[in-house]
Amino acid sequence: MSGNWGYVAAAWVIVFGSLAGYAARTIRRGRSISTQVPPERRRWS
Amino acid sequence: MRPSVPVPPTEAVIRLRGVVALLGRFPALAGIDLEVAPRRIVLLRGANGAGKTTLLRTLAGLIAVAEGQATVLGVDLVADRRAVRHRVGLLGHATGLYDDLTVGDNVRFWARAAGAEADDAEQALVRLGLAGRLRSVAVSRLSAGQRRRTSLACLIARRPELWLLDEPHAGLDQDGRDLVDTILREATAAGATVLLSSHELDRSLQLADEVVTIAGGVVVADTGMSAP
Amino acid sequence: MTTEAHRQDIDSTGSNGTRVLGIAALIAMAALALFGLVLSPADANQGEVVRILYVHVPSATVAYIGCFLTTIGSAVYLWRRSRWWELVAYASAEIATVFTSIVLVTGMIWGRPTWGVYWVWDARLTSTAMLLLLLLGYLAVRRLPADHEVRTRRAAIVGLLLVPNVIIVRQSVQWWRTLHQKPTLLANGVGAKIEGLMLFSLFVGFIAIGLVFAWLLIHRFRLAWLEDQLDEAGLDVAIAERRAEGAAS
Amino acid sequence: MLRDALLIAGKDLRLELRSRVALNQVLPFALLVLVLFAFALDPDRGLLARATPGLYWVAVLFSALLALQRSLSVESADGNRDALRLSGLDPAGIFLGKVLAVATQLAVLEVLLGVGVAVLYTTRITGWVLLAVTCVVATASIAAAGTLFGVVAAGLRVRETLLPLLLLPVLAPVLIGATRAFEAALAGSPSEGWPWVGLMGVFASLYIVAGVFGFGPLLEES
Repeated sequence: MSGNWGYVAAAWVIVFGSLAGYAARTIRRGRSISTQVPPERRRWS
Repeated sequence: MRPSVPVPPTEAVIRLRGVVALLGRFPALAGIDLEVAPRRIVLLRGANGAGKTTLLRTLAGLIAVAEGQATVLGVDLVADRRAVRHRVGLLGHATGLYDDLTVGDNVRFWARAAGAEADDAEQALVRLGLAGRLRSVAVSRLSAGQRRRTSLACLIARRPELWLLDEPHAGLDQDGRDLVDTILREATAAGATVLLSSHELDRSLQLADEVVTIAGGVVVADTGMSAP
Repeated sequence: MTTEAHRQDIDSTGSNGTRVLGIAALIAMAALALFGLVLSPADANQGEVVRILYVHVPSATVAYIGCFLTTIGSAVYLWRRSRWWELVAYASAEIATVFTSIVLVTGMIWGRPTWGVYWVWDARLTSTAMLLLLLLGYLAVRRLPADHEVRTRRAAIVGLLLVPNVIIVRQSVQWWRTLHQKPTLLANGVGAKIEGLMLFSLFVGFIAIGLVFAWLLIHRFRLAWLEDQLDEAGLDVAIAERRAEGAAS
Repeated sequence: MLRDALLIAGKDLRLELRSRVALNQVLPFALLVLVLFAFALDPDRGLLARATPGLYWVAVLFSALLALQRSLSVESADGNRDALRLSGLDPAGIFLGKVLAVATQLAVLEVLLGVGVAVLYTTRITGWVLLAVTCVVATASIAAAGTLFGVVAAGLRVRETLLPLLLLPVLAPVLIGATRAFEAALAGSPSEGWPWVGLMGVFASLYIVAGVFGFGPLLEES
């Protein structure tokens, strides 16, 4: 069964890739939208 | 028409302070101040888009008051706008009728929904001249004027304490418009209060006790706040 | 993946807290890769494919947590009119959708070498697929091209029923499959004996995926909150403009 | 609440009697689906006979979508939603009334579709009690969940596509349960069918409760 590294690699790449992609997208949207919001309405910055 | 006056005569029926109401993100009402004494007929004037329709719908408790204070028939609209709904009668652009039901079915259904008795529906049909052949005609086959009469019949059967009418004369013939005026005078005589908007200026100026002009979602002129 | 959060930039959804959280998540993910792919041994029955489970199982757990948060958030929103909870519900539904997709895809990849097929009509697989559809339904309603109020109210009703639906769907699928065939497929799968380093790798997986989930949730929530604020901020201007229109006439 | 429910149900059924939309369009559609299944699955090889319970409920489900769209489109037309909110009717009563009307129409459809299946697929019908009870709970489930999600989708430009997306995954347990219960009844072993009836009973109760409490907020927005 040692020839199954391909499946393992595929699964891990998909997990790390999709999480990274989603995180990057969230951050990018957060940046672009927070420039439009007046500073006094941004609570945590 | 039976009397319907639980509001003490000195108390204003409508009292609005800085009322803002939104259509989506658009502030159709941008701070309305308005006070209306009982038993009065008030004409709302204003250009298209001034906020007349939104004001009427807000008073009926259909649109939320986003800012400001509003009391209608003693009900605080900010706290509970549902409580006022069954006591007002709103005649809008849309008829609120079921196309596939007959005139009689529609009037009976809306009368019973409002808690009125079968008698009220019958009287309303007679009053609007719908008791004859038209009673068993489906609404989809009516003319615009006949639909208007059917909506008015539904309204009368409810016996509202506050009438909110958006262009009640539109689409009616001479007789129909006279009938509307007569019905409204009778309603105020019985203790109800009326707000209407109309393009029939001559006719409604004669009918109205006071004229309120709105523009840009605020009141710009009011011919009389004093009680009659 | 979280490196962008380190920058001292006030124009973002990041804060000191999330930066620490983000670094911790990155370290945990690196540790997960180390333990899951290098240090832990291959399984006696499954061979190397067991390594998929170190990311698969924790993803399933956080996906379920996301669903619960959606239902709880929707309930509190309907009950107390809390916009904060409505945004929690929305944010966690989107993240739960991401993790449910991950669960399905990694599960299928795991199934191919283990069972010989990508898909079997197993209770777990089928109900997870239905869960994804239910989540997509919620998101479709929440993103309707309609009024803010319309979207949030209607989505909250769908969100409120999310967990009850999942439970009923699971129950029905379970009965359906057990009446037809014995659920033997998973016997040598997840529930089987795991020991030592393998168990520890799975544990690291829970920590790492859990941290990523928390980090994503905070950022997604703030994003949704900013969108809300943007609407509000526009309103003051709109009211002023509308009043000016009245004064001009 | 009950008075309001009966008023609404009476109005909806009267509407159907006058317009005959369900009779003239939904029922022929359901029968058409039965015929299409026969084209797709060769009747001579026994496939059709074995799949009959499932095909029956798929046909019911698709027809129910049409009936629901109709039931909700009459309320969103021309200010009727506003009129309902102004009427003073209890939202819970409105919900129950609409469910009752849809369920009644579906029940009639199920009987006629059952006759269609018996004739077209030459099914021998046994286990009457289980069949009837299954129909009742499954119909209540479909009508309750359908009305609730129908209102979620109502009044929007995307409603025709949104309702199936929301409703069909939710109704999956009902499809499974009703199909298995029918299989058990037709196979002459009704004891296997009753747990499914119980599950659908739970489903129907959940959605009736959710509708009674959730219908108010749904009517309220805007």
